[in-house]
Amino acid sequence: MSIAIPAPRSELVEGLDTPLGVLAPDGSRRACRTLDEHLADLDETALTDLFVDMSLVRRVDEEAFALTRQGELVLWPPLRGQEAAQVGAAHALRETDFVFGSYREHALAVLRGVDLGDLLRVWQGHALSGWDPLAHRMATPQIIIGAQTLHATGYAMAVRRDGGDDIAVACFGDGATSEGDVSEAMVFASSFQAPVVFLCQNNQYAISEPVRVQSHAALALRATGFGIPAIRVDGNDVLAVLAAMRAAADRARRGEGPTFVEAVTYRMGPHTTTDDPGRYRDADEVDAWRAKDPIDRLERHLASVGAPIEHIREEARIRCDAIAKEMRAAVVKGEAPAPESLFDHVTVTPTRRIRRQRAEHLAFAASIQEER
Amino acid sequence: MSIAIPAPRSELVEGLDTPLGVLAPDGSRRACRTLDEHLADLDETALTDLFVDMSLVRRVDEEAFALTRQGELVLWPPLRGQEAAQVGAAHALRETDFVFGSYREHALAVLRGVDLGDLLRVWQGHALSGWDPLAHRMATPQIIIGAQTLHATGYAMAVRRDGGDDIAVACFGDGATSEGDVSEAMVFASSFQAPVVFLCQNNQYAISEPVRVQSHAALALRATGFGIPAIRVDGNDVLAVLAAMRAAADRARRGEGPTFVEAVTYRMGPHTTTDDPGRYRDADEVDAWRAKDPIDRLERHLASVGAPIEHIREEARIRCDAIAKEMRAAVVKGEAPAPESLFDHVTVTPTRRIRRQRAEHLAFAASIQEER
Amino acid sequence: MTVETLSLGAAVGRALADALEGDPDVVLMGEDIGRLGGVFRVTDGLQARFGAERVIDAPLAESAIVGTAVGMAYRGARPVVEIQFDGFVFPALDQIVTQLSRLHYRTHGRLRMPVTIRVPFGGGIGSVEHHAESPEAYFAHTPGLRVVTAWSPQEAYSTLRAAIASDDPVVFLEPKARYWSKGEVDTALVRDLDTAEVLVRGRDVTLAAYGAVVQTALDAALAARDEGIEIEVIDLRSISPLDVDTVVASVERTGRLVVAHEAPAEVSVSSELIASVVERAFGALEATPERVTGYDTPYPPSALESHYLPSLDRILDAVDRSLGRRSSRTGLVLEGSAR
Amino acid sequence: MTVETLSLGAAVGRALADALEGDPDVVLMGEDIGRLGGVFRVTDGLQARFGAERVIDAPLAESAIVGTAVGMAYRGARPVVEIQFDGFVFPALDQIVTQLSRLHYRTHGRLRMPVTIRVPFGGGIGSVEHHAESPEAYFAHTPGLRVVTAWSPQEAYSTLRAAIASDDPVVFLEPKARYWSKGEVDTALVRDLDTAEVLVRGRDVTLAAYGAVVQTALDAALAARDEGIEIEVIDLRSISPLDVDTVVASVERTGRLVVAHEAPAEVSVSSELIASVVERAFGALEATPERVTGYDTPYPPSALESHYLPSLDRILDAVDRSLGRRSSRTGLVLEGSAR
Ligand SMILES: Cc1ncc(C[n+]2csc(CCOP(=O)(O)OP(=O)(O)O)c2C)c(N)n1
Ligand SMILES: Cc1ncc(C[n+]2csc(CCOP(=O)(O)OP(=O)(O)O)c2C)c(N)n1
Ligand SMILES: [Mg+2]
Ligand SMILES: [Mg+2]
Repeated sequence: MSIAIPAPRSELVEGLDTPLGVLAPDGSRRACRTLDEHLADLDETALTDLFVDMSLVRRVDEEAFALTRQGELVLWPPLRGQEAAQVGAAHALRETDFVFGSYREHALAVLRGVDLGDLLRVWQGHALSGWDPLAHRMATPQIIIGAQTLHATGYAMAVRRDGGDDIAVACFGDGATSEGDVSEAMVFASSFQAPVVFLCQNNQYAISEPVRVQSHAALALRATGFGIPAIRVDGNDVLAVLAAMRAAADRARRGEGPTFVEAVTYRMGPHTTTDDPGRYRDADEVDAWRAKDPIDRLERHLASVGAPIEHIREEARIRCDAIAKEMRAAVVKGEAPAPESLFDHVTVTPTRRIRRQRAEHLAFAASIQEER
Repeated sequence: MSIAIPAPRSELVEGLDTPLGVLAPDGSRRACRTLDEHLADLDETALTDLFVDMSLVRRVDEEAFALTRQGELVLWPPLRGQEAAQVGAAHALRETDFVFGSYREHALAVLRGVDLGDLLRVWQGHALSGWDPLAHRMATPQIIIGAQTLHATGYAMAVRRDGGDDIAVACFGDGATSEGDVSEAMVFASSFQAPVVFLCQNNQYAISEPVRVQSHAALALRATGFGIPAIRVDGNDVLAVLAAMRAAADRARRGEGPTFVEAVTYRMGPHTTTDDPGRYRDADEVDAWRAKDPIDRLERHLASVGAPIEHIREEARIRCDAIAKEMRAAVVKGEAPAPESLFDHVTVTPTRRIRRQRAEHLAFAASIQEER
Repeated sequence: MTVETLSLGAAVGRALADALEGDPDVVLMGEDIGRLGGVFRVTDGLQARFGAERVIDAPLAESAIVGTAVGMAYRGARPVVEIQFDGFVFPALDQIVTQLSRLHYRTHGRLRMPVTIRVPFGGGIGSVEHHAESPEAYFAHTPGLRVVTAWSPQEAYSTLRAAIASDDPVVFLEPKARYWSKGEVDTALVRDLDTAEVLVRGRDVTLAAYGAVVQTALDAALAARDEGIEIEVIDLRSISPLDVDTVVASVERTGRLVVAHEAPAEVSVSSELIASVVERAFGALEATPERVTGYDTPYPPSALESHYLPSLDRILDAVDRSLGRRSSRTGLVLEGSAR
Repeated sequence: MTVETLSLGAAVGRALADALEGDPDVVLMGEDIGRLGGVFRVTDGLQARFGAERVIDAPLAESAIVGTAVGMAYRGARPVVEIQFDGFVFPALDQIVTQLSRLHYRTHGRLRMPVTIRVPFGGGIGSVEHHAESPEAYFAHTPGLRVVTAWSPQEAYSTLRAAIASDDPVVFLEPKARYWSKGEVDTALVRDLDTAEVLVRGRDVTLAAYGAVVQTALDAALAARDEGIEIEVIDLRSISPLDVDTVVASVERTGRLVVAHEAPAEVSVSSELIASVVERAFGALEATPERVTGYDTPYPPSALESHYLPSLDRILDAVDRSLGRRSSRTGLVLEGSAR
């Protein structure tokens, strides 16, 4: 004898059963009532831009990976496979919007104009952050999982108080959804109807843990329990991500509050350059996702609509080579910070205690130098 | 131009629009497909027991309130209005189930056989907890909002490992649903399909904050986003709570995992004896809820089915008077703890540091005593 | 200049009102601070006066209260958040330690975090578990945070104004046992966030305290005077950074140091103060420095709090030990230094 | 008796395996500890051997990891949970401070919380932010917790076994910089949780350290010997409670104390040790006690960590100061005590 407590229904979230998308892996374009209206303005130039940007950030990622192998960087969390999710998001935002990401949002950083030296400084071990978050309206890498979702929500609360129509975007992974902070961010965002978009890149893994460890239900469903509408899209379809993020940003700008966007994608590489994914996942799985590559599919689509694909590819290649060169140069140019900088910016005005430690350490370091 | 991101649908949770119930405020019994099958065994004796138990715990609450006004207790968080929610829950459980409550679960404590002196010791300021949690299978009062939901979940995870069919119950309020811990508890409960029931007594307020500060959506909906089925019942209808808790407990025992039960009720009194609810809510609202009193309605129902209501009332009165007397006696008997007990049980084997502090303090206290 | 007689709680409220009035970027957020005016009525009337957009009743989630304040600061706000009681600050510790305290350092000075966290702290009010604690050591150990206290209405007003005006994150600990005690408040009096103050001059022993214990220290000085002992009382005010200079200067005069606070002794502010004074003025110390603190146990049931807290008698006993007089703790009459 | 040569990381893994083998109530839980074997491979193979019910890959939520371990302990389990890195322990602080550490006290001894929290800690491995911290002061200030460390494979094995066997909650800090260093491990060697150990005898200066710094301290003793200075090296092992007796006994012989650790100095374990030694052996100290610690800044970018960490040179410099020899920090030749 039991009561039938109903299970969550799929009507709640668009794309719950099958993530919404408009580009098939073979590049063919299909219609999607929900997404299409946000893609009406996309001409060949716009599509080309998306292709070039995805190619560029892939090259940035590859080059950084290589630089790590060469010992130039201490660590790198690769984004390979997630180019569409991040490039689609970047293209949906205004310059004045503020992005709060994790440590894997390199594409967003590059597209928001972050200098490559500044991007890499952290991963060289030379700095705790590389760029000016206020100048680029993008927070620097966040390593504490989920912490940035509260910052994005607070920022959006402050936007509301200002009466602005900027929005905040919180980027986080599938694993992050388990952290209390992410749930609390949804509570506050919902309660204050804050103009924030929660962009969850579900790349199927939190280091070694498959997403089912975090949740049996689809992650997009999580948001609806907080009263936040959600949409689930194919994260390897740059147009789907772009459309969903535009829709979510529009809602936020109109004062309709937060939206949760789940971009279903896959982390093709290791978690970071020190990880060994062979220990926890099969080559088959990786191969299956390789067939859904976000860049290949846009390339096929461009070809299918008659765009000058050879030319576009060539243009992308030239820019990729240039950016790779720029990265290597930046890394070589990147200097280790001066020892005294260790004591800078602990507080806005240094305390006597820090001033004393600084003086003592510098005297000590100088004497050691002398001895040698 | 916008996409229609669908709002949460009411089909997701039974009782989302109107909480499920079987007893109207006027005591009339109505049918409810979902709940009725869990109430089939309820005869007049069982109904009488529920009535007497609710009357008893109300009297315990009243008496404790009075004892606080008389300066015998330092504080009391009254449960008035929530008798059905707690008594209904208590009657749905086995003795071997483990209850993890907040600070307001006095009814559950009394019905699980906690001695009245042990119940009151904490509120006299004599102890940090009054009873043996293992003996009564009920954790002692938890003041950190939401913390106990993780303990309940962990307990249930351990039950699964044992292969037992016990369950754990986590009791918490509407306000608690905002704490990260409660969300994390749902993540773990869902992920490990732990036999835990989340009983949320939505008494409309977290101190002064109405429930809409915590959530625009119904609280029961929260659980579904974690993949946990939820049911929303009239928390002033003891039969509805009993049925929902039985259903949830059955699911858990059968290995079907966690369930969330929202009991929609009202805190008739102040948050605690130091609170002044007049500052944040209207008398009208309180009056409206008084008309939905959980005890009155069961009394009317008993009368309507021809139970010897005068006799039952008299029996309840006698037991209530007895329990009130017992409480007063217990409070008078309750002794302040000995100073040396301050140093007991910091660790299982006292450290040298604590032994030294204890010896020094006792020497000091003795010398002060002497001087006076 | 306005001078008024206010309770300490009212002085806090007044500081908040004046800050809200003086700077549109100041925003208050906390549980029950709106209509209820806070559980201590400190924010009474502020929501009615400044609106629910600037005096925000937050959902019940401390990590989010601090975390969203961080986000607001990214956009130029100057949030002042309330944690309802000392014991409820721990869910916010991650946001305080890993985010708020180090975003200025992490961003190499590009971001500032002018966030004030108000925490009523300390015991002695006969309350239940988690309502009487002194968590300052957790904050003082955290680089990048300023941690300040106040013992009088004047200090509460002036120090809170300084905290809110500071571009660094500040944890402002309010001694709840003294919320109802009154004193004159001059709203023109300006305080900084890193100096201690000698409240009473004395040549025999230096007694350093902060928060509610300062009053007990003053009482001790008065009581000792009857016995011909001069205690120099220092209100540390700033817990981090500690104003070691002021304490060292005093110890160089008195040769003796007693430190008192309510928090447990182990790895505490008194540990640090003693270590720092020893490092800087080892030669000046004529006797073993003494601590009078909460014991290294959790905060006990309120029936025992008078035993737990640094009482007048325990402080006087420590002063006696420091002076080599009869100690009730050891029963011995000690000569010279207490070695 | 089995004696084997193991790396420190492998010794930890071996202790976990033996504990799982020996007691069915032992359960492991943590992020990525299953198939991956943990980010340091410390739990490699344990899930395959003991099953996913006893070696549990937890969702990514530290508060829940500790909080559900508390719940498991209510039902008689003996959970050993892993926090992946030092910097990620703060989301769990509330459950550690307000629940785990005080449930025994809160229930007046009726509940026991035999939970071990393993935390790889410390720097020097060239990693990014939050991966090189030393959060022990937060735990040591918390009554009811035991906090222990290890510096060698033997200590790691024996101390972890003792931690898991303890009926008190224990924070076990693993010096990640030494995970790969090897040594002999005698699995029969039993350790308690509250004694320090004198590793090297010496009559000139007492040098107390713990975790990875112990190796640096041993190196310092070796280097100093060439100059005719005898350093007595103490591995504190237990951070809370500190074994002050052992340190005091040593200082009574040497008259001098240097304390070294990686954590910032402010309100730290070295503050406490110095304060405690001063309280107990003021008369025995012939020179100002010295600290060699991380500076009071957040952990810097790894390019600067060699400046931040207590290096061999900094320790030797402190030893010199303590002995009144030339100090590179002050440039002075100090005579006698360093007053
Ligand atoms: C609070 C916290 N806990 C643990 C970690 C260690 N950690 C770093 S990344 C990671 C997995 C994150 O997974 P996900 O959120 O899916 O993001 P992804 O790496 O896949 O982009 C973990 C557990 C951390 N950085 N912070
Ligand atoms: C972590 C934490 N934050 C704040 C408080 C202060 N506080 C005590 S009860 C309460 C409201 C709780 O509301 P709810 O969960 O609805 O339970 P109710 O009191 O209505 O039963 C608050 C904010 C606390 N005890 N713990
Ligand atoms: Mg992921
Ligand atoms: Mg409530």
